[in-house]
Amino acid sequence: MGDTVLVVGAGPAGLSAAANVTAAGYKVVMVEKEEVLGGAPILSGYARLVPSGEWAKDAIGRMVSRVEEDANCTVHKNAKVTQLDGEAGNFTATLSNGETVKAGAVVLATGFTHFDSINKPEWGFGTYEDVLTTTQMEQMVSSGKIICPSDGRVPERVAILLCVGSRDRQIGREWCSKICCTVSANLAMEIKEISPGTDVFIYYMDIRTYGLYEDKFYWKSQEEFKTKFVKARIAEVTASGDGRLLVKGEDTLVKRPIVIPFDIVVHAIGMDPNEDNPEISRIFGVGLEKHGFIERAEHYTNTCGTTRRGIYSCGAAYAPETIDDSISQGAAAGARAVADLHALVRKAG
Amino acid sequence: MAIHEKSLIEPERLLKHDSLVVDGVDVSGHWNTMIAPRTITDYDDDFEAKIQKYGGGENVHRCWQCGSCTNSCTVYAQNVQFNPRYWIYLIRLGLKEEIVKDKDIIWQCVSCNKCTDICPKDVRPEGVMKALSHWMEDEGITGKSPSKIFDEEFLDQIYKTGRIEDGKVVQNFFKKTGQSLFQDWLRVFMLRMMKGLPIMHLMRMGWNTVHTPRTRSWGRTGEVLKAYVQEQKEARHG
Amino acid sequence: MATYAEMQQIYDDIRGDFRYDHELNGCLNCGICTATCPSAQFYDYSPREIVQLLWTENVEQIYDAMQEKIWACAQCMTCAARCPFKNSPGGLVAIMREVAIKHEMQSAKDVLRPFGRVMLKLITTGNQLSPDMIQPDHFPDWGPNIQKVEGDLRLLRKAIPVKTLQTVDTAWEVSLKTSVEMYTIWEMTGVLRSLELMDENLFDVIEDFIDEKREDYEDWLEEQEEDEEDDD
Amino acid sequence: MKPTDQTPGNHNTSAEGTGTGAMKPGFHNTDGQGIAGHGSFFQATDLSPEDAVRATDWVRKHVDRRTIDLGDRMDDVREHMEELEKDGQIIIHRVGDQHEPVSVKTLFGWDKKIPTKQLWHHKSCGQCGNIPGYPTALLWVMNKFGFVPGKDYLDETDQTSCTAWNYHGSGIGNVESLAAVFLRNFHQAYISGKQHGHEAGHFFPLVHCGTSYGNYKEIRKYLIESAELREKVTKILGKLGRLVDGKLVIPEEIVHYSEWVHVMRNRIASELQTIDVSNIRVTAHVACHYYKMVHEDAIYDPTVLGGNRTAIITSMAQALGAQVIDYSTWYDCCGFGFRHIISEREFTRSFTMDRKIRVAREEANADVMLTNDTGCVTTMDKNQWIGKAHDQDFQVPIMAEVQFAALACGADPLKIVQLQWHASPCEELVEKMGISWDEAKKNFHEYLKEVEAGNIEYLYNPELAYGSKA
Repeated sequence: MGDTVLVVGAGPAGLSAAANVTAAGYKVVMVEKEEVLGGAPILSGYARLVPSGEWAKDAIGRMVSRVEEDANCTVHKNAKVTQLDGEAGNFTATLSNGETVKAGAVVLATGFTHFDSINKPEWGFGTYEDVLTTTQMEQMVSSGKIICPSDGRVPERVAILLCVGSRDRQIGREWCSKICCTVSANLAMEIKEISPGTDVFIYYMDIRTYGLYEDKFYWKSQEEFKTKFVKARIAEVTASGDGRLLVKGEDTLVKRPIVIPFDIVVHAIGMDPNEDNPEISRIFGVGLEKHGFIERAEHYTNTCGTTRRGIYSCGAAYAPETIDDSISQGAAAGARAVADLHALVRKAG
Repeated sequence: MAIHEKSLIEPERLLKHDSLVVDGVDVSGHWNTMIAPRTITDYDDDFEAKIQKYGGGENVHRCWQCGSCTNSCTVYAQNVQFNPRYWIYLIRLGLKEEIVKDKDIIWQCVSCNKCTDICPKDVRPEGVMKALSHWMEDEGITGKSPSKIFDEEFLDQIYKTGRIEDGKVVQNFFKKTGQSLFQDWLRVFMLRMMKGLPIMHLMRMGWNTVHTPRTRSWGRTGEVLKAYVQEQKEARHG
Repeated sequence: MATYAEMQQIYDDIRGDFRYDHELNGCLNCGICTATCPSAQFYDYSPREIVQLLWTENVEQIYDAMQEKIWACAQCMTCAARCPFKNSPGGLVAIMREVAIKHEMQSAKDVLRPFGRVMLKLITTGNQLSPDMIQPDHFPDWGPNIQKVEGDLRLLRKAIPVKTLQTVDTAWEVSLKTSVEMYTIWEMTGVLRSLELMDENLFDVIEDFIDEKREDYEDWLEEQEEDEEDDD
Repeated sequence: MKPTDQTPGNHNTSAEGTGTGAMKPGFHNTDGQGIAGHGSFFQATDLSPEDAVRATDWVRKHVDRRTIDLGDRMDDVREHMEELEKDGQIIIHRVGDQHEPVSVKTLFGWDKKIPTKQLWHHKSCGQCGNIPGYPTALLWVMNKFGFVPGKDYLDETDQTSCTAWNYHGSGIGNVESLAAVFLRNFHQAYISGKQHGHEAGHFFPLVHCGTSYGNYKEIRKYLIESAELREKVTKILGKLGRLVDGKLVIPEEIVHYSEWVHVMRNRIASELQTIDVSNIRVTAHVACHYYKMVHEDAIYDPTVLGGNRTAIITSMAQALGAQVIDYSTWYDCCGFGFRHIISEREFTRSFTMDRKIRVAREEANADVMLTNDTGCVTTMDKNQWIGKAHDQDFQVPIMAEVQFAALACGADPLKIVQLQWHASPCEELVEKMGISWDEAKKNFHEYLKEVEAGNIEYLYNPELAYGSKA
């Protein structure tokens, strides 16, 4: 139908797209594969968001209720698109729950998958209980207590390792995940806030807290929360005889190997292409770029475009992206879709 | 069998018994030589705070290792071993052993303050160099530097009399640092000074050097001042 | 001290190896290689620095590193397994060592000297080690308990229940034909030529040995033919 | 965490929950916010071991954890070999049904075929010269399975060392020489069956040495990548008469003896084991050149160490029922260093004492360190005595996992396992396993008299060693 946009994925980008489409007076059918809306910030239990500092539950929760309360938005949870027929202006989507949706345009807000640290086994995840990922550490922050999962003791020292699943050709991740530096600096502050006796060390190659994240996160974390930034990319994490973890690296400023004891090691995991992207590519007939993210159309005049007419994308489906920018891009994709519908109306008129 | 790459090992890391028999086997010299690893195995978490308690070291935690201080440094231009950025990093992680290796050059800072002027994060590296020097003196890692001796002589006189006598300061400083008073440059300096000064002034200087007058109604002020300074120092360093 | 042109030539030879682009993709100076490097634990040696020198084409310091540092590498290849850029610092060192030999650098000669016995054994027999090389008086640092049963080496080797191992001057028995085939490989791949550059005396000894073995083999072949004729 | 009491990662090895999208009971948080443990409530207080597993377990919803798309940069050399063969450039020596292969997974989840029968023993110069118990233990285990020498395996004199020790040590040698030696040896393996009345390709090479294994894999990659190298080496092999139909023969898989031990581990434990080793604390040291060179080809098994570390050695020790203990320098090299063990011995002994032997003793209190390469055994075995000179007397027995396996299966510690060549205190381990060292030694002295008299017992008919005369 010419007055409906199909939005796939109900994370920050998809929720933003949907709200903007209905605000322009059109209808949205939203399809979400999980049973709750909100995407990664909700599903993975993020703590406070960068840069607003609001709890994910509250911030993304507002976006969810805005869409859920919207009469012009129909939501299918626990559902996937299994087939897409037709062309721009006249798509028909078949859903896994048996429903059929007619839409004039499609927005793919299908997001990303967290890097699975198990692919970097020498960093100890899956081998040692006190090796965690940033998402798990966020969950711990949400729970209000910082303790070692192995035995419940309060950690004296926490190491955050940057570039886990990013900038690593060994495991086919050649991109920068963009958000981990800032998220880690933020996490270090949250840890210190809850557990003042815990010292946090961040191991880095270079710090990419771009734009306004610089002083608000990097400087603040260092100057007010005493986070130590150590110039070393860690090679291996093992456990010592007394049950503490040992991180092995080279301090490239001192130019010596280091083997330093820690109580908790946190992997600042990067953003992988959505693990369903091969399937998404097949069903929607859109191309993927070489890393496996959704391929962008020519950007300057076809913003938010994909390789197929009438299908738009936004947010982390394209590449690692921040929540704020995903929301902006979602709005842009919604606008692009609405423009298509509008053109149809004019054509019909 | 000599170690081919011996120059790559600091001599103090070579463990060797020149003459040794173990289980009846002669393993003297290189047959028993072992090398101690150069790996860093821990940080001293409290060290940064310790340096921060010395005047000038307060902002050391702000450093992000951009290198502006080293690049702008007057001493670095003469000696590339003089690297404030590096020492600041070592302070932050508490790598004392590495710092101590440079004990003989750290005090060479000339306090030109170009580093402090250029630092984008207001670390005040010049102050950090001072703080570091003082810590090393306190720990006995380095002997008292000439400037420290000078300071002490200066302060001592203040405590005693509430004022300083330049002649006496110079005299005692030379004595304490084991230098002869009869140095050519000093003689020339004195002669020229005497030529230019009114006779009464000179006489008073001479008189004062011998009699060291006190500031009027100085009383116990010196003792109180000394106790206060000591108190402050203890409060800072515990 | 080499001239700049010579140092440039050394760099060009390293750069020209067909493995070079395979082993060096770039470098972010992260230090993972050095972190895992056994030599870096004991020597002022850092694979990261070697890679940086090559990556920045610092021909003078590359030459410098070839005087000593490259020989510190233990060739365990942990660096290659770990590097996030998929470089192989250890592989680059291997190329640099080959080039050091090609340019007859003193460091290569110094390193080779204690390896002479291994080289002799390897090139003449196709084995690199033999039981008679491991005698207690050569290795006091391995202790008095270097083996737990005293006795004549020949006899103890005979007591190994595998025929090919009952040898003393090679690790296992290598057939004459096999050894002679090896000599052809050494010649055709320039290995003997490298050895000549490094240690002329050792080369002479080896060449005599090779000639002798080849004659033995010719004789043996003739015998075989005669035997066959006799059979006919 | 009590790492000294448990195998690293063994909390991952429970049977359920490893399959496709599997979720264990309790995976979902009851408040409906959690997906596969992704809940916003971190279950962190007083975690029981089971809960601790769950806390890190959400990642296991991924189906095939390491089947990651590595793009063009990590492609499977075997696919390119197929292309070259189709193109008529090479002949692949295949692992066929007759080799009764077992399929295993490698680092990225690829399949590798490990032949279990009809094996051509490609010996190691270091092992044979220095640790002969290595090959004898392996042949003995094969005999125990009823392998027929000359049909199920072959040990012959027509082979040389891979020469890579020398190359890595001195720099003398080059890719061409290494490639020519590799192809010459493996051509011999390919045709070796003929002399004993079998087809070409009957015997598949089984590489005993870790460095040979790593080197051959690396050289194979270069050969497949570089037409120029193939051309040069073809000339050499042509001159040696070592081509088949004018083509190079390259094996489909390069197989290390410890991979054979890995795939046979359960059969060894169930069919051959006679000694209970559950009281033995084992530490594993895997040879660098086994799993760090061409690392995509090393075996990883989800049931061993959670698939997080290479499976070999540990898998064998676990199958036998020994306790495998983790230690912090597991990933470290032994300190062999190729040239170092000969001419830079100060480094070798310092490294092996500081980073291996001391750690195995102090952290793991190990009864034995098992490894899978010549260099590692030699380094750690021979270089620990001198530790006494600097108050480092740690006494950790060192041997290959196949030697340990043979002991557990009742092999004579001296006649078969040849522990008399080891310098480390293997006597203590043998006694702890319930075998009398003194009696074994007495018997061995008796046997030496027999040997002197010419009555030698062989593991196979010695005539088989001489396939081609000379």
